[in-house]
Amino acid sequence: MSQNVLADSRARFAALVNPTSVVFLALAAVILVGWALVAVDGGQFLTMETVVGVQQRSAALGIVAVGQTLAILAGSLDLSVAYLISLASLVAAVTMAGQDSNIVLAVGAVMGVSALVGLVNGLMISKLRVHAFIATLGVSLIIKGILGDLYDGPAGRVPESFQHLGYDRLGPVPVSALLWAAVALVAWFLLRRTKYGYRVYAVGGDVEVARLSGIRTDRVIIITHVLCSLCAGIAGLLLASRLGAGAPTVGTDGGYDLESIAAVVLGGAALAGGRGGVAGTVGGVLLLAVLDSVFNQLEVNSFFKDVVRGVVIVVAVAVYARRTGLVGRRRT
Amino acid sequence: MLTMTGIGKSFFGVRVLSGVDLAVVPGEVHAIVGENGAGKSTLMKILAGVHAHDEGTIEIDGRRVSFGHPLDAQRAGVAIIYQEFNLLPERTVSENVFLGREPIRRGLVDRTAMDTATARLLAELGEASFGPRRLVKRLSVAQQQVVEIVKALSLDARIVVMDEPTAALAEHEVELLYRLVRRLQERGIAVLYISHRLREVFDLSDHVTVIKDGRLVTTVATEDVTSEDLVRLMVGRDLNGYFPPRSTSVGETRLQVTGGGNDRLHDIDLKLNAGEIVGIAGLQGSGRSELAKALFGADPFTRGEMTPVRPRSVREGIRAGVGLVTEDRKSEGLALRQSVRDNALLVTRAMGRGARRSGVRELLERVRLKPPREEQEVRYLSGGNQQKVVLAKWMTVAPKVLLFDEPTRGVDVGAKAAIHDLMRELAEDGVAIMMISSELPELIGMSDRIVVLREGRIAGTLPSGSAEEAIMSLAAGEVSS
Amino acid sequence: MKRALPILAVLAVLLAAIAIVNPFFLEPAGFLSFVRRAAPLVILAAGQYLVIVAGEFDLSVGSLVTVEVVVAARLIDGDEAATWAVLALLIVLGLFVGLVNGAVTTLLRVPSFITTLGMMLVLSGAVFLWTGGAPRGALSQAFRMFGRQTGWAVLILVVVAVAVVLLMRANFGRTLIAIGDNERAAALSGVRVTRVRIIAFALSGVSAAVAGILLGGFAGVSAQVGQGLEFQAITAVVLGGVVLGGGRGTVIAAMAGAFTLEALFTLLNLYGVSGALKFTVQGVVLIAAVAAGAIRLPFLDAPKLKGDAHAVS
Amino acid sequence: MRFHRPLILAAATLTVFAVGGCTSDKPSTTTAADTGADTAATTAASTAPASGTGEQSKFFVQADYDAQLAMRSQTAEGPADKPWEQAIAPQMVSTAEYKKDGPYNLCFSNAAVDNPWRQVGWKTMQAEAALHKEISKLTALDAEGKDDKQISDIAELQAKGCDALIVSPNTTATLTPAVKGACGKVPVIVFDRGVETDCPVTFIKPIGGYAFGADAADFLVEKVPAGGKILALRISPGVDVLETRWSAAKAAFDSSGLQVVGVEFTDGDAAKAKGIVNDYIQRNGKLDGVWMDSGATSVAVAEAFEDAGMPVPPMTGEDQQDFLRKWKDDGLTAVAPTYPTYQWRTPIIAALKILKGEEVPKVWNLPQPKITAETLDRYLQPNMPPLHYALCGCEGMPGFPEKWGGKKG
Repeated sequence: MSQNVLADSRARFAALVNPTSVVFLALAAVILVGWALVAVDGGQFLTMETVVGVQQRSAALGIVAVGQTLAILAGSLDLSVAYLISLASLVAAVTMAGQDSNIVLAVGAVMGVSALVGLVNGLMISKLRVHAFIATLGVSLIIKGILGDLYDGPAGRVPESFQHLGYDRLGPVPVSALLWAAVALVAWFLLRRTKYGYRVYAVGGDVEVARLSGIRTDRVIIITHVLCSLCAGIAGLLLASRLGAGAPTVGTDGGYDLESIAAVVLGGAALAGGRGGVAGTVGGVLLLAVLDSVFNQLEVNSFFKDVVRGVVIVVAVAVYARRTGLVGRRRT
Repeated sequence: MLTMTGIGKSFFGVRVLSGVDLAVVPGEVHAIVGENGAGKSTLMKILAGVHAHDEGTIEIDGRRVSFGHPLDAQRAGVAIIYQEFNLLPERTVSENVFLGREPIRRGLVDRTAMDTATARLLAELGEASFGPRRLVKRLSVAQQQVVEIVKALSLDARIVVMDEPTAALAEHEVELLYRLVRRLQERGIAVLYISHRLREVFDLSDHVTVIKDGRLVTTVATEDVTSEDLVRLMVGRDLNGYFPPRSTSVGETRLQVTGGGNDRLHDIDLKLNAGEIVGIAGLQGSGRSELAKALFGADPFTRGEMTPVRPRSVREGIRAGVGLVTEDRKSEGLALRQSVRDNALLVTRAMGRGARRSGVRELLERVRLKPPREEQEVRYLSGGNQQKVVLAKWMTVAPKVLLFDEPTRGVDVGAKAAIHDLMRELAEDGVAIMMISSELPELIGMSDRIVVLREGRIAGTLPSGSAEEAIMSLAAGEVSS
Repeated sequence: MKRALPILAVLAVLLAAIAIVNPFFLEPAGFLSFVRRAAPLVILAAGQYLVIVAGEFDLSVGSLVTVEVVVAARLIDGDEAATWAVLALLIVLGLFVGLVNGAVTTLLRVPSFITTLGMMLVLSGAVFLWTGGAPRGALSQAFRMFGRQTGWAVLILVVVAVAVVLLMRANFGRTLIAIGDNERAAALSGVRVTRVRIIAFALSGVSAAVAGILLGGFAGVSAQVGQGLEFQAITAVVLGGVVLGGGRGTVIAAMAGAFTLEALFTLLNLYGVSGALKFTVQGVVLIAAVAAGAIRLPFLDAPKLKGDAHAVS
Repeated sequence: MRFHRPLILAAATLTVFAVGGCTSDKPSTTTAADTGADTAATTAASTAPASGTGEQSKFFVQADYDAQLAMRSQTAEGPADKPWEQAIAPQMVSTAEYKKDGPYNLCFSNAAVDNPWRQVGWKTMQAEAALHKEISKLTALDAEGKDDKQISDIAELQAKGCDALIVSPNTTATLTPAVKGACGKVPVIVFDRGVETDCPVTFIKPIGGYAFGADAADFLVEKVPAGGKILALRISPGVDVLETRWSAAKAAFDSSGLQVVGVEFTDGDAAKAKGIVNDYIQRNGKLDGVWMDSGATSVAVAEAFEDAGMPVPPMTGEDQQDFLRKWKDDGLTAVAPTYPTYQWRTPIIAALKILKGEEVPKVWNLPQPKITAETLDRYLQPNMPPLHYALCGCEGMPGFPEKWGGKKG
């Protein structure tokens, strides 16, 4: 009996120190410290504009990172998202050509192109057995070449009505953040409530166990990459709306490939797959965005920012590795 | 309800099972016993749909079935619980239980139903120490086993196969398992219980089937036999194998441990002498491999005295002249994609000693590797040849003590003899040898004395030429008396 | 050596194709100038190979190259006398960065992808934090010599290539591959897994230092000298048939992969493939090479089953 | 990026844009100038006989081209020793509505500080702000080269109580909505690159890319004998401010007797530039001139000739010290058009003028000198770092030269 209570409280403690909680605790800490620092600096941290700014800044990365979460949970990863975002923004803006009437067509086209890229990624990884790193690196090179060949600078034009997506807000919540929230919710829902989600964890956790349980692992990988690419496509749409046009460098300038992976890992997902979730990723993205915002407020130069960001990512993963190591030791 | 008739199976022309019959009725616990390599696991894997059988028929409830995939067996109501659990550590208990067949309600996974069903099953099994939402990685091995059993129940399995379920359990956890098995029995589920431990067989089973060398020996009601009978049935055979002659002279003590212990071992007193082959017997989970790893320094002793040194690491062990031929060649012994030469030189290189490439060929001839192609990748070699490469690897550093863990498992007859000869040769050259084997004839044929382990302790030491029965009863623990 | 054959064949074909368009390529000067141009990538590929064959990644080499060049310029600041001391310091710097990568990866158990990604951010941030955003100072003539003079560059390449080939044949190299193939077996054979891995990272850092010295010497100070080199190096290694995940592939093939990549660039230039489309070609070639390797594997693996069968009973 | 340079908004086309720009139906790939190109000038230049220069850039706008080339010979108004306060052909606008009392909080949304040109400029701007006591604060946000971040930055700055907002846009088209959004709330000053709206109070820029490209090309046309082989090296395609440089050069080469043997992209990478020149020397035996759209790789190009054991032919560069030093030391035949970093001083000056209610030019065209053999010595500063830009206009500022990385004396 007492053993039970002990085990239970231990489980509760374990839940508290699981990576998702850690990242949100860290987020709270950063907000607190940021608030203090900015206050000392003579400014105000939690103003409407900063709150909106944090959301605006993190929306695109957040959407990509949600897709990346799926890929990483399934034991894969996607380096092609950055170029795909650029491609999506161009497809969107060029198809819209400034006309309201083309919006539906453009969104459809972006989704189509993204799904195709995801399909190619997924097929190469599952059927051709190409390492995800190489497959998606190769695809990103291919897209890079096509982009460079077709477009030499911003192109297309997004109609005013579509720009509401990027600029409007409801109170303190920008529409872009709502879009991110929607994407995150859908992904969360997929992972928690559908068979597909359970399969993603199984495939990423242990392919053999998944296969023995009758899961068609190849199919899971392919669907996951399609979804991941769709997220990148949505981010491309959002950026097109923000920028008013498509830009061939918007994805790479934003560093969405490596940064989205960093955000996912920061959120406590295991790079090897099978552990993590959308909530952690959202926390990871917000953490990066709030850090950014604090630095912005303090006008810290961007090089220092990079140093801090690099250290934060590595330290976070080292902490998670320690924790899971302690718990997992018994198994080995 | 389950009838297997005349089951036969060959792998690449090697016959591992022939003419095995097995009949199981609902609600019975049916033990299957036999030595390692007798064919129990193969039989179970056929039943689980992992392997297809070549001969014979399987009938469930009078209908003939044929399993091409584990899922087929699952659907037919057969669940198998392996020694290595098929669980996802990062997922909850109920998610594991329903993996791949989550209940769906209005298109969505019905978590509540999953959790309730799991909780119900846990309760039925009398398991209260954890709930359906606990992550599997936070469970003990025994608790994980419960999860596997719950999984089997949730499959509505009518036949549950347990492969050495107590191997990884502590004493008090075994009691729990007994309870679980009886609950299954009460539900009318047939349990196929594979075990070496005779005590469990007598505690639990209604019938015992004995398999030896891939053939059915007999099936009897448990109450009609004694443990001595069973041991005789399992091992009773002619010692027809060829073993090299024993050595006559025993040299100085190469390694001595007094009161050695760690997590898994207690009060180990052991002496290994030059020129002598000491056999180690014991059931799975008795601490045989642990003993070897402790002597070697891989999982060191934390208590006790040891001469010349008590190694705290592999490198200390190697420096003290100890070598370990591991039980699992593929995961622990060899770098499979590297050449024979690179594997043979691995230890010398690791220890930073001058690796003489020129000497490799000679060495390979000495271990009788055929053909001695140094460039060949090890993964293309047969099991016997792979084992010879592992041996060569150790011979490069001229060890004073060599520990063999199941040296001839998965090795064909010819290579087996060659390895035996080599072991004896090494002993003659003054190496102290310890050999762990589940194959009693091998132990008896090779060893100058046999140390029997039980539950991490030395249960006794027997002289060379002891009977298999004596070893088995020491290893399994007395039951009937 | 045998396993390096496919990539060597591809390389030969590409070189022949270049020679057809540009006969000057066949003259020693023309060929050596190609070798000189390829040298930094080949050296980086050799370093990256050491890490990949042990089952890891090093994404930090690109920014490390930039750091090396920028640090060299600031410290030398045009002073010829400072050259040698700074050169030594650069090597130590590369070694140190590699050691940190290795230590964090092995001792703190952070996946190397993340470790070196973080290092990439830290390095590129730190160096410009130090120099105030843009490179300052100037390289000395003596420093420039190594990258500018074909003779020196080729000599350094040859020395590095010979050294790394010898290294891979020595105890270190063989144990390194064994770790990548089967870490547990290596550890139970007495291999100091952690130490060997850390050394591999350290050597990758040193290779970035040498590549930085060559690149800085070749073209002078620039803030973007190392941009994207990490992916190019990984691409080169993979083109050479080295498998991500470790344990397979030779360093000769990895270096040949780097030459092949450089030859591919040259060829695409010569044939006037549009600047952008050459990335597409590169992507296709990369995937095709790896897919071809992967598809062939089942046949190669076939005999392995036999071994398994024994263990089944 | 180095090529974040002003959009070319010639005064002539500006008015056209103001009328029809925002409602343009066509995808406006480039700039306001494109809308202005209703004047149908786009095709004029591309009909010229090609001499290996390929098609004329779609960014080419004849009217802007003509205007910029004309501006080269116009005299700027303003103090002679302070080119950053001068303006060519200014059309003054009233700023009385923005007049307010100090002290002032100025805000700056910077596209990036990721290259030497922007580094020098940013330091100069900070130094300029420090000169004025009435500026209490200069709040700057660095967009790190990300359009999306700059859009957020501009929004965020509006909450910081800025009295004036200075914007150096990362890209032209994409920052337009954000700038438009800010215009209503605070006086906006745009410099370097432009935006597709005339809502900013003033837009500050040197003459522009056409003038840059033409200066360099004219020099080669003059120095290289007819029939000579020219290699054109560009950083990357599709960047409007760089496209204008090349299209002006193309126009010059097309009407000359020179043969352009190749137009290549270097990505601003010295090693790559060197390799390309090397390839061309091998293929053509020699080159008679090298045109470049920026100076980042000039030294590497000169070295490529040296390494091949050949004299360096007439070539072009920019006002970076490493090139000027090379030029001087090796006696090159060269010219260095500039895109002066002193333009970073002007926005601060303009902001103060606006806040004090003084008139400012609607489009503030700064003079854009070129360095020639005669003026080389004036710009060569041996104590400055190699990547320092000579035309920073910062020599007289406090903290010079150390703050800019130079050595005293």
